Amino acid sequence: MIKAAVRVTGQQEIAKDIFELRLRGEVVREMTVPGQFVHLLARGGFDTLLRRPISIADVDLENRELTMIYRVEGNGTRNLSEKQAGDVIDLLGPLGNGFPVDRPRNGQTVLLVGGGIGVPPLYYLSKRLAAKGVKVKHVLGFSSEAEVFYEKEFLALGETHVTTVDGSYGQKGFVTDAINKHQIDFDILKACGPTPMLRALEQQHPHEEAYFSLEQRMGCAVGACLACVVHVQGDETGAEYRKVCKDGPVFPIGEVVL
Amino acid sequence: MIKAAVRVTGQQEIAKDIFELRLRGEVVREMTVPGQFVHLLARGGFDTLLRRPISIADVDLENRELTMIYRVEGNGTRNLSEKQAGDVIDLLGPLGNGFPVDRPRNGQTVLLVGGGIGVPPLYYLSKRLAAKGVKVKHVLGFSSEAEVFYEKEFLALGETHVTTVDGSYGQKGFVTDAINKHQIDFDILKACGPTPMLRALEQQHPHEEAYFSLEQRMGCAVGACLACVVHVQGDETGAEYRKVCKDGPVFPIGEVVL
Amino acid sequence: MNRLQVDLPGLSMKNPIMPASGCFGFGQEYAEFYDLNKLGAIAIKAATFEPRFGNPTPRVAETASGMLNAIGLQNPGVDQIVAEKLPWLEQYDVPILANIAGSAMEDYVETVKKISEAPNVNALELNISCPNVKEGGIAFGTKPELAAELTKRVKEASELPLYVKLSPNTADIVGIAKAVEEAGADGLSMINTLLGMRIDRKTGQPVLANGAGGLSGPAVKPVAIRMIYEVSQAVSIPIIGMGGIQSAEDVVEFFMAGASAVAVGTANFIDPFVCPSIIEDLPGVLDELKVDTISDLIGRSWK
Amino acid sequence: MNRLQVDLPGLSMKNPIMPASGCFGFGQEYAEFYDLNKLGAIAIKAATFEPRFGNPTPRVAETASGMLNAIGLQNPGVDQIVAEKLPWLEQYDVPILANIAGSAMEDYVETVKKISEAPNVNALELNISCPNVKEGGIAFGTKPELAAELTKRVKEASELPLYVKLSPNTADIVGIAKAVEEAGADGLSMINTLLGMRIDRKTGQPVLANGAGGLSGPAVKPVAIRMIYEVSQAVSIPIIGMGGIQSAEDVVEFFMAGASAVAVGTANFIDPFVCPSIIEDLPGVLDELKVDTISDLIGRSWK
Ligand SMILES: Cc1cc2nc3c(=O)[nH]c(=O)nc-3n(C[C@H](O)[C@H](O)[C@H](O)COP(=O)(O)OP(=O)(O)OC[C@H]3O[C@@H](n4cnc5c(N)ncnc54)[C@H](O)[C@@H]3O)c2cc1C
Ligand SMILES: Cc1cc2nc3c(=O)[nH]c(=O)nc-3n(C[C@H](O)[C@H](O)[C@H](O)COP(=O)(O)OP(=O)(O)OC[C@H]3O[C@@H](n4cnc5c(N)ncnc54)[C@H](O)[C@@H]3O)c2cc1C
Ligand SMILES: Cc1cc2nc3c(=O)[nH]c(=O)nc-3n(C[C@H](O)[C@H](O)[C@H](O)COP(=O)(O)O)c2cc1C
Ligand SMILES: Cc1cc2nc3c(=O)[nH]c(=O)nc-3n(C[C@H](O)[C@H](O)[C@H](O)COP(=O)(O)O)c2cc1C
Ligand code: FES
Ligand code: FES
Repeated sequence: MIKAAVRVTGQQEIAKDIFELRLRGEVVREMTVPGQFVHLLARGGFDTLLRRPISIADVDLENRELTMIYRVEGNGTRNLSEKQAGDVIDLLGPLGNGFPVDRPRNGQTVLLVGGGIGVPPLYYLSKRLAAKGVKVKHVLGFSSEAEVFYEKEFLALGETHVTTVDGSYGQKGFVTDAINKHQIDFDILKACGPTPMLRALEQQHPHEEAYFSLEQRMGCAVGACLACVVHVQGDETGAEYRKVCKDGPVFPIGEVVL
Repeated sequence: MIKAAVRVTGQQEIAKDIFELRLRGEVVREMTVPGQFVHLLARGGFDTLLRRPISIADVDLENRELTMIYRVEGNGTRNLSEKQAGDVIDLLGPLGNGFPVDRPRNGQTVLLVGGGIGVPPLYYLSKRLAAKGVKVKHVLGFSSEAEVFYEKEFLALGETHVTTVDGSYGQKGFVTDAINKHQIDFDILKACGPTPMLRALEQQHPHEEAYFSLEQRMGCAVGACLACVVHVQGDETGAEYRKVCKDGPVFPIGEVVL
Repeated sequence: MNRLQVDLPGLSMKNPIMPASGCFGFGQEYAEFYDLNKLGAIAIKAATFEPRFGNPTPRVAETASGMLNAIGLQNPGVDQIVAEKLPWLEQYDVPILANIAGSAMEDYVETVKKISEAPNVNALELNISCPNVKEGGIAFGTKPELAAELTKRVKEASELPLYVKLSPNTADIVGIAKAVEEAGADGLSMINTLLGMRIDRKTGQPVLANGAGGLSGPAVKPVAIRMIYEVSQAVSIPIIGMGGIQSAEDVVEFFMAGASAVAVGTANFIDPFVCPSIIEDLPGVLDELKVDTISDLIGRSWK
Repeated sequence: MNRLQVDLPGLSMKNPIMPASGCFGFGQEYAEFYDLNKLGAIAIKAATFEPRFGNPTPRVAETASGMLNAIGLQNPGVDQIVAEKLPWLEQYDVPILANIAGSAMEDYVETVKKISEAPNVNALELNISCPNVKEGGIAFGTKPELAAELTKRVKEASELPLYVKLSPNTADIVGIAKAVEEAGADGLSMINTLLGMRIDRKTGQPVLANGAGGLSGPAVKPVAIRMIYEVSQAVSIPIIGMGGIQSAEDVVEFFMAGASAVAVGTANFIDPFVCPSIIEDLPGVLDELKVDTISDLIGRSWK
């Protein structure tokens, strides 16, 4: 957990309002666990006070280069989208507990399911798993054709299905529809995306080994402010909790209430 | 009175914390009256909400280029000092009533007295007067040697005396000391600087034709908010006022309470 | 159908945007920038019975996303406002909301009587919340009984619809709002400025000559939204919302919180064209939300 | 001589900087960034008698130069705090200010009794101003009589010096301050958060699940400064100042307004190193002002 200044090495819009931002700095050497995130100061022309959490989408350890993929939502991401090569960004990270990469044994198949801006962290994860010889499959959900990104990159790593809510590209519907339709086999499920998507996956695959990456509005992102808590499954007191920023963002299925 | 975007053409630090900033835009064509000012959005890395008033220090009508000279004080001027050629600044102006340039008749001598960041508007004024064939003399007061600027430029237009409060450059003391010491003769006095300086001048030259440019914290700078008012001399009700932004910043001696 | 039309007591507005009292003088200065007929209404600078010079300068200071002011109700007095300022405004076809201030009840009542004679004043805005006058003023805004009595007396003195402008410097904004509604107010304006102060490190003294001043601008927007959200659910008179509005998006948030029209103050100093810009942007923002008329949004956050 | 030393009841601080309650947990997280021994003191997260989960999420939202939070006093309850959190802090040589919250007087008193048993709690901070709990809480902070009675009962229950943390959501902060001083408070903490709200245009609903939340950060600094300026002139107990502090310059302004120590809240989320950075910068700022010790600045704006 480090606070560091990193330098923008490149940025491009890869889909409608979706930007790929590359950053370089020594701190990138620490970013070895897929599913972790950084908390960054997205200052610029539009007012922001707090940091913004963004997942690590890819890491080039040798060149100390980090890739993030984000959607322009409000002031912070608008500021980010205006950064150019050479600009410096203040970043805290890597933060949180990512996906276990040592879990899959040889021969096991891992299904990676991503929705919208939940897709990015799965790319680094998939690359790492593929590099270990694990068989990876992907189901990626977007709202429409204009927002689809990284299909080719995922295809290069394994079987990839794209769904869009409006049917303008790939299969129409949700990621769960695609899993059902193609009867996709897997040993371990790893997913990141909007909570309704994760809930649907949990319901559909209650008995599989699965890991879900959650999103919550954050304050500190280091575990101090309790902005980002979730309830614990089976906790009768109602007072138990996990912090998405520190205990997560990735949790094994059944640990927390989605 | 126009709101316009102007482009930075150059910037340099010409004395300690004193910057000369050049800006280009069509709006500069309107800036024909020395002593007027612009109200600009000095946005950047340091938070600002309101605009900042800065005097017009020089104008190149042909090239539509405006020069401002300012001292770095707080967030707004710090932001300004980070602007580079090509950057765009949002500006309102020209604003206010400047120095009368048609006043001096041929053969008359005008003494221009400036203190600190009150010096800049006198440069454009002096240039305009000199161009008309008016004899100009200058007394410029600074706090110390490091802050002295534009001595050469003023010298090129007429007799110039520099004073510093600590005596590190030119004559030690205040501008009024220099006027006394050198027994400087003039027909019309025009001054800009801190209020105590203007008060001293008023006291020393109560019967001369004189014009003083005032400074006040401003909100709107267009006459609507009444942030910048001054009392009127001889007003017994105490309710009369002038707005520095709209009625001034230049007032004839005796009109307002300094 | 005009999607932006809103109708409030005395104020038939072609759009919900008015400049806020004290931030627009009596209109003359901004008329040099654009045609005032574009505005939904105009809230004029506070009128007091006697002319007032107000507080010593400095009167304004900047804060994080906000500004402090301690103008101190400077104005030429109601007589001159009726004789000179209001007649000038007659050339425009825009409803006028006349802001009234005072220190004693008598002041308010006499000022209201005089200003109600002007043919182009459409409604009154009772400033019971100005933090910048030592005598009274804000006291009316923090004591429900006082606020109610003043409202009653002003209602007796004029037939014009009356908006009471509430102070945010109180623990119980709903209590005050209900008290003035009961006393006959036709509408509410909220919020006036929060009391604040800046200190100049170099001098060790407050930046404002008056010491404290009123905080306005984007910094106070969450306080305004919260109060409008609470008050709009507790009263049945309309609310003119204000506090930090800078954009059409902000206007929509104020409507969703419970406002039926809005006023724009500090933002005029930053962009003199802010009011017409917001008016121009509003239809596009309504489109994005798939909403026909802006009044459909009133109170959406709690309805 | 240590230029930064300040001595307040129960809190002998090597510098005037403490993290504010609720913005630093119980210290563990920030201990990964720096040695907590650098701090002047630590205000720990509010303790209640029973464990509390707090409010549903989202619990935070950003505003112009500020943030809203509605954590809802989530904490593991006083027993676990005494059993686990406080012992962990014993490794540091830093005074601990234990923040106490509750809904009924009984709660407060029982919690205070328990927490006072911990060997490393040096003083209590009575949170009578949390805007984020439905039952009571803030009511204590807006009614002088209630605040005074609670103060009295807590003083009876513990020998530790007591700081009462005041709510800014009141018309008469001086009245509350004097009431609790008279009731035996040894110091004041101010300000807690202002009540605010943000609305999400897309959903039309408040961003926070709780609806309203507490506003903190630079946006509220002028309100804090004004209140400290007024209260410090009216009471003779010391004030721990807070509200939007981000830099050593801000700290100086709080001292000039009348604070004798300060707490830093929201700024920790922006820069986890903000407290040690401020501590490091302070001597330089004192040099610029030609001031020997920081306590020379207390109340300079009105002295
Ligand atoms: C662990 C984690 C990883 C994330 N990874 C990515 C990613 O790789 N790519 C990507 O595009 N987005 C990601 N997000 C979401 C991203 O943080 C938000 O889209 C972003 O903060 C919005 O900021 P803004 O200033 O553009 O929007 P605004 O609406 O202006 O933000 C206002 C405030 O709300 C918070 N906020 C708004 N939306 C969200 C949200 N969905 N989640 C959390 N906080 C929010 C902001 O952080 C800020 O504090 C991630 C979120 C989390 C919690
Ligand atoms: C008509 C006029 C002409 C001016 N011309 C020049 C010039 O040519 N060169 C120059 O260096 N300065 C000039 N000034 C002063 C200049 O406006 C201030 O130095 C500047 O606004 C400080 O802004 P800041 O953000 O750096 O300081 P901050 O202290 O951060 O400013 C905070 C607020 O206070 C106001 N403020 C602070 N100091 C002053 C001041 N001395 N006068 C007015 N407002 C102030 C700012 O405008 C802002 O609203 C002029 C002022 C006026 C009124
Ligand atoms: C310079 C200034 C002067 C003001 N004068 C008045 C006034 O005379 N009467 C009044 O009711 N409100 C006055 N106000 C308050 C505004 O009308 C408005 O309620 C407040 O500023 C919040 O809106 P804003 O954030 O858009 O500025 C004044 C505000 C400012 C900034
Ligand atoms: C996320 C968060 C949680 C807080 N929790 C508490 C708390 O438990 N007890 C308390 O007295 N104050 C609490 N506060 C208020 C702070 O201690 C402080 O009074 C306030 O935030 C103003 O300071 P700041 O602007 O530096 O944040 C909390 C503030 C924040 C932002
Ligand atoms: S964001 Fe602060 S605890 Fe998770
Ligand atoms: S600055 Fe607004 S009237 Fe002069």
